[in-house]
Amino acid sequence: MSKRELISGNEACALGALASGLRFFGGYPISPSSEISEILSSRLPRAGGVFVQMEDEMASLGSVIGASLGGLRAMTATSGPGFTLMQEHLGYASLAEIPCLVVDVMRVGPSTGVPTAPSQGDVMQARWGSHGDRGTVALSPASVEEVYNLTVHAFNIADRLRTPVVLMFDEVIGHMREGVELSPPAPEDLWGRPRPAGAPGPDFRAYAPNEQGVAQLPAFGDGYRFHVTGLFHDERGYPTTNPDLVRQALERLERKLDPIPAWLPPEKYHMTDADFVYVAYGAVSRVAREAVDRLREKGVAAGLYRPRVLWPVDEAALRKDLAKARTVVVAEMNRGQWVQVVSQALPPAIRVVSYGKTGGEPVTTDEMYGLAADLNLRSVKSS
Amino acid sequence: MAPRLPKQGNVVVAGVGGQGVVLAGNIIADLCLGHGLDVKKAEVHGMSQRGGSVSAQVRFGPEVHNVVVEQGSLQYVLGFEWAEALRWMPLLAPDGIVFASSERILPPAAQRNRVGGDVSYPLEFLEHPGLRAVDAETLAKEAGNPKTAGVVLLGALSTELGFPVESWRDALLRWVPRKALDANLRAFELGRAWKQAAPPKDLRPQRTRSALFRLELEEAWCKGCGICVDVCPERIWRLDDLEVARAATPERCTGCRLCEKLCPDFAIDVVQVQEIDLLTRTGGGA
Amino acid sequence: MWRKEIRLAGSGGQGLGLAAMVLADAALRAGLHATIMQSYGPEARGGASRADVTLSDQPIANPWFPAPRILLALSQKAWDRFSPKLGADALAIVDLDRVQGAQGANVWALPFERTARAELREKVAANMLALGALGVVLEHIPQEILAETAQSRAPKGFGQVNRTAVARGWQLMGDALGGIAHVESVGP
Amino acid sequence: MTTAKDLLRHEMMPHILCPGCGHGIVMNAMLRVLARRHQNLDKVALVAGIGCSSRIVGYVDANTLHTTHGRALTFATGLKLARPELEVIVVTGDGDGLGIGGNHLIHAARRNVDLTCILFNNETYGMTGGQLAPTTVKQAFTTTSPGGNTEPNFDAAVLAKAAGASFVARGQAYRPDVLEEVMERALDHRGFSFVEVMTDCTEYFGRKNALGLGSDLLFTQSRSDQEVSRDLADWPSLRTPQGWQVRETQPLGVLHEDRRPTFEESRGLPGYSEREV
Amino acid sequence: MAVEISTQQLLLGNEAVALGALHAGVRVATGYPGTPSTEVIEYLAEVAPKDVQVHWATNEKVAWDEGIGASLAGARTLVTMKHVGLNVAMDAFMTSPLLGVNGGIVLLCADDPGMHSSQNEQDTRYLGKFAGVPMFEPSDSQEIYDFVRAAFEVSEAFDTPCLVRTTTRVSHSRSRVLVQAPVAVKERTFERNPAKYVMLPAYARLGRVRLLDRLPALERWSDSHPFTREEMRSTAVGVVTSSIAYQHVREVLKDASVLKLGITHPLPAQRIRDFAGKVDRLFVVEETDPYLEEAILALGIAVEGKQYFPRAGELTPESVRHGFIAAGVLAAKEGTAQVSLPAPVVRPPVLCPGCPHVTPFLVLRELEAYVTGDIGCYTLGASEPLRAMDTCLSMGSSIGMAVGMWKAGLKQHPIVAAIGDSTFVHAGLSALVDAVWNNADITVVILDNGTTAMTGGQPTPEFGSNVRGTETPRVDIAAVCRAIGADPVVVVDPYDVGATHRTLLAATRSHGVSVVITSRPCVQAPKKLVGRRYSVETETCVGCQLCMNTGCPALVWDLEAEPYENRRRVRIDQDQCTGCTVCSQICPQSAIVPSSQG
Repeated sequence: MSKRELISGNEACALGALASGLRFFGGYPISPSSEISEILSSRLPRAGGVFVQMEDEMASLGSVIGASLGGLRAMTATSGPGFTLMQEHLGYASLAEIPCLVVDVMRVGPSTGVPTAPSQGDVMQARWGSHGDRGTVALSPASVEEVYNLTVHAFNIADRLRTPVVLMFDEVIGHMREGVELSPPAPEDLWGRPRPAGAPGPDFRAYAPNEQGVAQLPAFGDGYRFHVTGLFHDERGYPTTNPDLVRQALERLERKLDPIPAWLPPEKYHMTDADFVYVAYGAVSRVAREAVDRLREKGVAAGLYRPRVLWPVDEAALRKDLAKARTVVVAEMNRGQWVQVVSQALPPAIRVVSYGKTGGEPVTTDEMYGLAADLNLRSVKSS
Repeated sequence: MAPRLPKQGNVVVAGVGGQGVVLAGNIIADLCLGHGLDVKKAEVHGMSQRGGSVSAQVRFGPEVHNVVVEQGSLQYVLGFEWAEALRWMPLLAPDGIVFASSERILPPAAQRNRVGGDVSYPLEFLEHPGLRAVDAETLAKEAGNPKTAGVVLLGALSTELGFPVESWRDALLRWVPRKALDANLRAFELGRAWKQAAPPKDLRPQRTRSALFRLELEEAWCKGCGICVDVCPERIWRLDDLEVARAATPERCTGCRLCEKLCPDFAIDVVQVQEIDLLTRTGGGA
Repeated sequence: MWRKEIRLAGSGGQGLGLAAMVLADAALRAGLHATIMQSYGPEARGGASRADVTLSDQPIANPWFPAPRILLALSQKAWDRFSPKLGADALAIVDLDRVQGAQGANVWALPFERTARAELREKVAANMLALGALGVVLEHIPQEILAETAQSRAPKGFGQVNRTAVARGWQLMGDALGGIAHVESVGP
Repeated sequence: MTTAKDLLRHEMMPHILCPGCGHGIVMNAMLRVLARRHQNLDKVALVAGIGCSSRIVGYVDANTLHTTHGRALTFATGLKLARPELEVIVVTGDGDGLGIGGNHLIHAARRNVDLTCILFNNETYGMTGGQLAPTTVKQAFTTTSPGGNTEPNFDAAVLAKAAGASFVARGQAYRPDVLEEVMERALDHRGFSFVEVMTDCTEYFGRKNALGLGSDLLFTQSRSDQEVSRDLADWPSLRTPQGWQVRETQPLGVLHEDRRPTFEESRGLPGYSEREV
Repeated sequence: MAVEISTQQLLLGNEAVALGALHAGVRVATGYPGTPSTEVIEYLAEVAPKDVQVHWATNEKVAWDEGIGASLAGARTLVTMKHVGLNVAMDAFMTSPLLGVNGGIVLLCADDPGMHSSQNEQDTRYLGKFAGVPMFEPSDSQEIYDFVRAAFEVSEAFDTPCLVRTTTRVSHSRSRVLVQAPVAVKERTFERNPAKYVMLPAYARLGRVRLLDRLPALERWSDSHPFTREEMRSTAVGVVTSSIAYQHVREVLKDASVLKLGITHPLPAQRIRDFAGKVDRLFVVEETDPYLEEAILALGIAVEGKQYFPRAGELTPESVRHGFIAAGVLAAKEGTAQVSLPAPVVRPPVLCPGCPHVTPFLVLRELEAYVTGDIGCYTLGASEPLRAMDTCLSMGSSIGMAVGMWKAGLKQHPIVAAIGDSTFVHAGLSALVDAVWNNADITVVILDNGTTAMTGGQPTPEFGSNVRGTETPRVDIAAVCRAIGADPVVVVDPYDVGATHRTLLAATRSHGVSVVITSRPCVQAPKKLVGRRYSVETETCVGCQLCMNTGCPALVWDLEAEPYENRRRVRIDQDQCTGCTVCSQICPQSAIVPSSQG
């Protein structure tokens, strides 16, 4: 085997951020994500960046937004209770189109829950946690190596589309150490932020969208004195209550996220002829893949559909990919959250079954395998 | 009868390091020399001065050979501290005289029985015919300088050691530091007019009550942090090889409860078992 | 396929974290796959701390397991905490002096700490001795790789001590098994 | 008569705090004070946030409320105003009370609700593994200040006094009797009483700064009050001409006490007088 | 200007040494402080004119080396040390008789029978004989003065160093001295003479022969020398004696004949034979070892001695009398009525109130460290209640012993060597190099109080002044330790209990040789220091006695106050307290506060 090192998910996340040119981290201690801030507290200053421990999670995301407005690639890392406190500022970053990365290492909730046990219970909160209709981006890695790679992609997406991106993985991925060989991104693979079109001056429009629908905001202090607010605003960034402008801005902010699913297509494993499909993401997809192998040995046409982008969802692509399946089992470490996306997207003909495991213990291969064996599967409704 | 001019004899000045014993010895030696007598003086220096017993032996006469005084031939003892005066009594001649200051300096070694709380220090001892208790401390304060207690005792000695008063004063003039001269002279006079001090208070007041304590440990709660081991004034607690606290010498417990209060795990209880009567050593239940 | 779920348990400060890293790293060097799940937070304090190591010749999907196939217990608290969950066919290695009341067919009590203190003058090297004993039972990691990894990952000044400790632990277990008898692999 | 041990939930013991943790000593002192004041803790409520110090309320046989991180004072204010006859004690740590909970601390002090807030200051976030805290002294090493802390730290007592707390005191784990006396007076005080207790974290902060284990920390904690350090500073030193720099000193005991109308009094809320002291 | 000493004044034995040397024209005097020899150099520094070089050396070997150097360069030289100090200088002392001298050189070595202030009571007379040098044994201040003057003459006459051996009783007693006019010494300077002064084996063999040839001449000189005095009285009993023993014999056996030996090497063999012939029964009375007895037996003369007189401790008039009673020479004394007397109070010396050595020992006790101690005030750290020292052998051996313990594999607790600053400079430096060279896992605590406190506070190299108080360059101990390679080297304030605790803890946990220097001036010497005094708030004190574990003599039980729960409360004796604040930091009740009137 080549030169592999024993690295944990949290460590890979910090290294991925550094490799992506992270220059600011504002965070607050919370299990099980503390290792990310601890590693960055020593490595980030050495890379010429700034590490600060803020007084709480709201302050942390606030400082990240401020740093990003200053032109730096900025991130924070937290877990359930902290992620809840960050919702208001996530909404702010979406509306004000300020790129940043929020890492959520999910633990058993709600409330204090079990701080050291894994879960995938924050998926719907990522989508609907902040008030109002707003598009959201959430990525889900399933291995230590993928945590590293998706961290790089997350920054790219955030910068190109000027949007907050949430990278979500559970405590097991965060704390497990695997033998991995991380390959740092080449400079050309790091996407920059869209540069402002016009020169500074009275008729400069900070929030004039480019053809991808993204506002080309400069950084504060680059000579473009401009206004940023959480109020709906016109192209110059000044507050507006005009319903048409509000509607247009809302749709633009939603539409600009459309290309994301295509940038990070889902992993389709043995899907070509599969009629029995597991849909799973994060740690659960690992045991699902093992179950598919064992089912294939038994001659069952099983397959695994692993989304890497939880939000936004390309429903058409989802429908096309799962068209041939007769039974779709959505396995998650929560009481069934992403399964609602799948059942809403698929025609009633396809039976969608939700397998939600809670309690803080990860799903095991035997459980997944046992599910398939019980062929008269429970229908989705009765769960 | 007026004391005769002494022809030969010996004096021991005794006290605790730092009380001016060597200086007093020099004054007496100087006195004898002044009267044409041969004098030899033995002193103690070095480690013993660090709060330990100190003595100066002065032997005078027409021709003096030995420096140390033989048992049973010691004529005068000048004790700057009560216990130190008593230390030299075994060497006393049958008609020997001891001038002992009633001041007591309690050595740390005398305060070790912390459960009983009694002090290993000799009772006042007045039966011996030659023992003269002098309240030098008070007289020195009267003279205006507490440091002159030694000269008070010299004054008292001068009533027995029959050198003329003027020669005592000349010796004082030569040896006492300039700035404290008049206080010392006053002290000398007060010393000459010494009266038998009131029997000193018994240093070991009868403490009637004391208590015995039992140390209980909630073994399952002890995490072996070792705080009780380090904080106990009597060093009673020890950690066994499974890192659990054990009371090695529970009988030495004085009940101060520091271990109980500083145990982070509520594992220790100090239970008063018995209130014993020190005098009769009998005990009533707690 | 070969897969072994191992739990290294003891009290804080016995160097179990390091032992897990050495074991997993040695497995990687021997061409196997390895994962580690280290306990932390309140459980790691107050006595029982543990590191779960999974070794396999295939990629490992789930690094977590409810109960280990092999339990290495270096303290009484750890044994009391984790031995009840052992399966019937599980195997346990414990420190003879630090753990009392560990009986059973496939339970080996070896004097790791006593040997470490007496022969290597370093009580803390007991963890490497235990690793050597574990190596015998695993049969998939050559002793040289385990010893070499133990030396390379040792803190300053402990390199040689670790290497000798692994060899000595290997020998202790070998003697206990009556020469290197073949240990039939436990479980699927 | 009731002892501290009687007030424990024995079925929950031993508690999860690390061996030699100062918090255990402070809890010990607190329960001894409560044991002297009450037969049982029916009329006592312990409200705590998140962190090592906040976990101790779970082991006390009283009305105990383990709230969210930094927010204990908000819950306690509601509980106190609803049931004024209860003796409400808020247990918080330096991270929980001055970090995420700082805002609520200054408002509770300003309102002068009749609460007693005991802040366990061990200069670090212990529960999550020894990170930097608002009270960590300069140059101290923590897992998020590997190069040594550069940020200035709060003086919690001064902060609480400035925010309007009508009773401010500081105790030390190493001096349990002084601590008990200070807690007793805090509980007797009508209005917001704030007690900062210097305690220590053996597992993380103690280890990272080579301060040693349980008892070593206690002795190093025996920082004396001002007089002793002023004496030490102006003593002749042998080698260092500038003498020994005065060690940072924390005055101990009751630092501030004045009588201001409590929030309940100013609102004329009923039931205030039932609270027997 | 020489001080005219009137016959009226009593001279301390050591002062007589200084005066004898001064009047013999001494130009260089050195030594190392050591009871009972210390006062010689101090008195000489006071009375000798400025052109006489008087200063301490860092240890006895260096002192003797300086002495020989000065002598070869033509100066009459005096070197002083105590008995165990001569052990340190033996290497140089044994070979120096082979070089011979130029200016006369006299070694004053003071033994300490009874160990008033020493770790053994070895009999240095054997070393005089062993080195083959003339040895004088004065018995009082007058003889000291005369013998020292004579020793310089003998040294130049016979081209050999001379040894004057005293004991505590002689050095530390005062008696009258008749002085003679100082002698005018002819100027000498250094003449190169490698054959005589370079001890290559070839030359050394010649030196050896010179030494052996010198002995018969010396014996003839000794036999005829007036310092040996024969006092014939009743011939029933004859006593050969020397030093202080002579004084005891004169008091106990008033009418016995006495042969008082002033020179005990080479022994006046003929005079002894003649004396033995004149008496019926011959005794030897001497302290500690049977040096004279063996020599006399070797001359084939029947003699009785140590079967009657004790070998251990000092001779006293009582032990000499008992000896002669046992030997049947004296009738048993009639029993004097023994009045029942109270047992004497145990009053061992203790560290002074405010002594900076207390806190480090408190901490070492907490760490349960194995502490190898050294010679100095801090040796008292071994006694109650500190009990924080496991071994103490000789000057500077603490570090070497610590390395030895580490090599033997001692592992349970940290190994710590405790050594004073003066002792460190005396013999600790080379030991520290050895420790670093062996990369031993030990900690060396240097208790730096800026003085040689135990012997009365003589200045030390790092204090920056010499015996006459003139400014000298300062030695920075911390820099020296770092240069030697110890790591870490930390200086800490022993009055700060917390800091001392932390520093010692970190040091004992680091690998390799670490050095912790506790730096506070001695409160007694060279000058008395007193800060603001502290006192106990009686009503706050709960009598836990934790403060009394410091062993501070100022902390005493308050015998008047009402006990707290049957435990004595504590009081601070305001006369003794020096305000070091250590007890106040330790008190868990904050009951010890600055005295109001402070």
